[in-house]
Amino acid sequence: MALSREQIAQRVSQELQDGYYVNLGIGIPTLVANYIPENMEVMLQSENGLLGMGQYPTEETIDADLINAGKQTVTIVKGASFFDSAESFAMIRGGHVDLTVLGAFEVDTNGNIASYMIPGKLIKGMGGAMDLVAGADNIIVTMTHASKHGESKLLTNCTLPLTGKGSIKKVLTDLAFIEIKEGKFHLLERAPGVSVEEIIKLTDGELVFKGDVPEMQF
Amino acid sequence: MALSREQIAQRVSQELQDGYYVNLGIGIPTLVANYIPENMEVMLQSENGLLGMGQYPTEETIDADLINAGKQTVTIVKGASFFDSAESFAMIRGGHVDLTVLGAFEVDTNGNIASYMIPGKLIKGMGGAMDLVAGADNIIVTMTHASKHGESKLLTNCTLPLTGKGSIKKVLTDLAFIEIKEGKFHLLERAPGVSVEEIIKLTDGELVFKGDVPEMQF
Amino acid sequence: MAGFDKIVSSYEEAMAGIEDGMTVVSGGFGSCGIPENLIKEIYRKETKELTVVSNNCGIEGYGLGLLLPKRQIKKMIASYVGENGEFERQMMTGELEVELTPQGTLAEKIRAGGAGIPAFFTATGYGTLVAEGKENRRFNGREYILEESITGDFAIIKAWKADRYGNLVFRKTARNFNPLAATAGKITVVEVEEIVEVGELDPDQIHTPGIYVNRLIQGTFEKRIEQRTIQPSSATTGE
Amino acid sequence: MAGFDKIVSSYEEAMAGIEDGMTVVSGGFGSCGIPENLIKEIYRKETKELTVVSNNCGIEGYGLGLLLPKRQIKKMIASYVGENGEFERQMMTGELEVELTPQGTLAEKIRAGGAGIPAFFTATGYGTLVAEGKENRRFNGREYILEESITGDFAIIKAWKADRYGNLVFRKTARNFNPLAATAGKITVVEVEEIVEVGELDPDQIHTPGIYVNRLIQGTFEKRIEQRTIQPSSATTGE
Repeated sequence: MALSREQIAQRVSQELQDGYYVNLGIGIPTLVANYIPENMEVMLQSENGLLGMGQYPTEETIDADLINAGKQTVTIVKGASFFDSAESFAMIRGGHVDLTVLGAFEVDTNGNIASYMIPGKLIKGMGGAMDLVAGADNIIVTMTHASKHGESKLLTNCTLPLTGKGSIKKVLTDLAFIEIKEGKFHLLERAPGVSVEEIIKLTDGELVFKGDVPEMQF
Repeated sequence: MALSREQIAQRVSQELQDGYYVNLGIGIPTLVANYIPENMEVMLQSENGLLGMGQYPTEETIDADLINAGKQTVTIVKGASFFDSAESFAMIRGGHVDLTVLGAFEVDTNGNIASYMIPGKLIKGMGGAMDLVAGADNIIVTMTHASKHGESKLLTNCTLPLTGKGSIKKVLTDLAFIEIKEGKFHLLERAPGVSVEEIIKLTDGELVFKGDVPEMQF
Repeated sequence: MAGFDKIVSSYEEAMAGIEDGMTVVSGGFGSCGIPENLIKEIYRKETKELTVVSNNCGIEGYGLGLLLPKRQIKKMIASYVGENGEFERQMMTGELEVELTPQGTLAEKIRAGGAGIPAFFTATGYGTLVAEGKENRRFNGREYILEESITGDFAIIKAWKADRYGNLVFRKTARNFNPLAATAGKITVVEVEEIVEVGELDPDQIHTPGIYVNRLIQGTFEKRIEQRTIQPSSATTGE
Repeated sequence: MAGFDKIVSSYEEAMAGIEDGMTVVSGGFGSCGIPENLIKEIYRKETKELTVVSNNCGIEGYGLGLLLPKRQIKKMIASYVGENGEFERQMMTGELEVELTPQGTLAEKIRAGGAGIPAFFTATGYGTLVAEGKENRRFNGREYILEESITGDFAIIKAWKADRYGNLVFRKTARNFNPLAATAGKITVVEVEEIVEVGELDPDQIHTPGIYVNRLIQGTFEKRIEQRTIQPSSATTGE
């Protein structure tokens, strides 16, 4: 069965390490915050100028001056800090964030990613995504493997305007965990109950794998 | 009579305006702080990271963490702020300082200035001088008009390594107040009792003037 | 003696001198930390043909969105323009020119403008539409593009506290682009929630030294919230 | 669980991994705000062939000047090297390579290094020895030169207060290059006067967020004063 949004987030959370500074994009990536392992400390960076983002506030603690990059009201954890946007992107561009998780419309076998624009249809702007994609060494892209109409989002070449070129190495879809290297998709894990054949069928770019591809463990 | 160091500082202080942010270099420029007109507020910037420098401390208030760019212990005035060196030079390079006063070994008719290095003899480094010279629109150079041996320091071409190219418009020496424009020194004022002839004699670069050159007023 | 007293007595005075065709750099991120009343004053004056530099363009009828109905903005330089129907309409019809700029590049362009850096290289946007017409260069085996800095005729800023010298302190994530924008205006105008006595702000803790500030006014603020997310409902994680 | 606890228990641990030939970026201006004890540890370890990036090179027997007698520094990148006889001697004889860099350019190079900006243009140094071998370019009618950024294998920092997450606060002009250097080290080591509980530092008032800090140690400091100027003697204006 394809993973739910929550399961995708849960699988991503297994890639966290104790002491990681992490930037979570809008959408599924945001859910990762709900699955940080108990025995682990992780600090969330929000690119509008906050390190140490906490949960949503209560009615009593809501503060218009305290939002995340998705413009949601949030709180902070102990040890958090605020800074301006130049400092925030100095962190990101300078490679100080340990892990970035973000969504995408398409990725391809060259590690290209398209995530911000559908010409003539969706032109909202890239926000901080281009900086995140260019600045981080360690990025996990979360997305559904294919559209509702069965069109693959894992391509030989992205068709939409790029967010970044050659910057993606890891993709977690509702069907598979994939590494991108040497111009190919490498199938590392499959969603429980999803066959390699199903994944191949829904992957447009060249997909390779070694031996038995393990199922994800939760 | 040639101006004393204090008189040079005093004449420079006449160029101050109420509300000016000013950077004073080491040496004679530092003395300008002693001649700020009573009816005027001026804030001193020190490029090591201080806006609002005050007087020297007393034995009781001395603080090793509070120095100026000349490494002297200082105090601050009300409304002062501290910042890092990048911010300090953002102010300077970005043209936010209203007036910069600094010393020099030589200036020339093209507005070039040499102030930091005498090859084989004095190689201490430029510190912040190159940034100050490049960043400020409004600079006054203070210096003696000639060396003790009578060699002019106002030249057609600087002979020493430059601190900045084409950046100087005003020079106040112990003999004269001079403007540099269109490739010439323009004599604006002379020190009390110093003749135009004396100034011409000690000025190597082309010096021009209009009518009676007024004496400086103190 | 005026000295360093930056306080002006009205919003009219605060925005005096703004003219059609000027460039305005504005602080704020979404609806957070925006100079609401300075924007309202531009709206009231009906200044037109503006180039506006800001991460977002507000929402309909609030923030910079106020300047859309009368088409006061000619060109918008922003990283994100979503969630504003009128904006999208004007962009689609070509009434409004939009220069989409990655958020970090935008922040750095504004900082560079204030700091006298005319241009810098960044990897952000390499190989994308953002790189079109820009120089590419390789440093240490990686490709970068050259980005030029931004300054404005006016910078409009929202801070939390200030003293009359224009020393500013920001609050939480309402800081965002404000300290950068404050450095990048030929005339920098700041509105604040509270003006304190000179000397009350800790000199070690001033976010923006008064040297960058030309005019200061105390205002009252609506502080509209765009996405009111409250725990413990897990349905409010939003997308 | 280690989490974000950056505290190490000894100076030996603090500087573990430093090797001959590495680049070290150091905070400090003159003797003010220098990581005295981290420098002492490098002296003790006798690490050699170092490239050291710092505004100054200390004075004889103190600060970075400590690393001169045993010729531990191969190359010094600094803006001002005056007032240090041994330094001048080694520079004159060619034992020590010196790259004189304007102070503001040095600050910006270090900031850029930490911020992932590989190079930027500045007017500082145009037409001087500093510009030799560098690209010139005209922007808006003015000439600029291209300067490349600096990063270090280690950054050594002196702060005032920290929490164990490595959030830092600096004091007065002891801030100087420290916050910049803190961003530019592959490994950033910080020594502080006081370590406070996590949560004690106001999140709005942290100068350096802990994300830049790898190791933290509490030390005691001599804080030598280079120019002890006291009022009201007017003879102490110094030149």
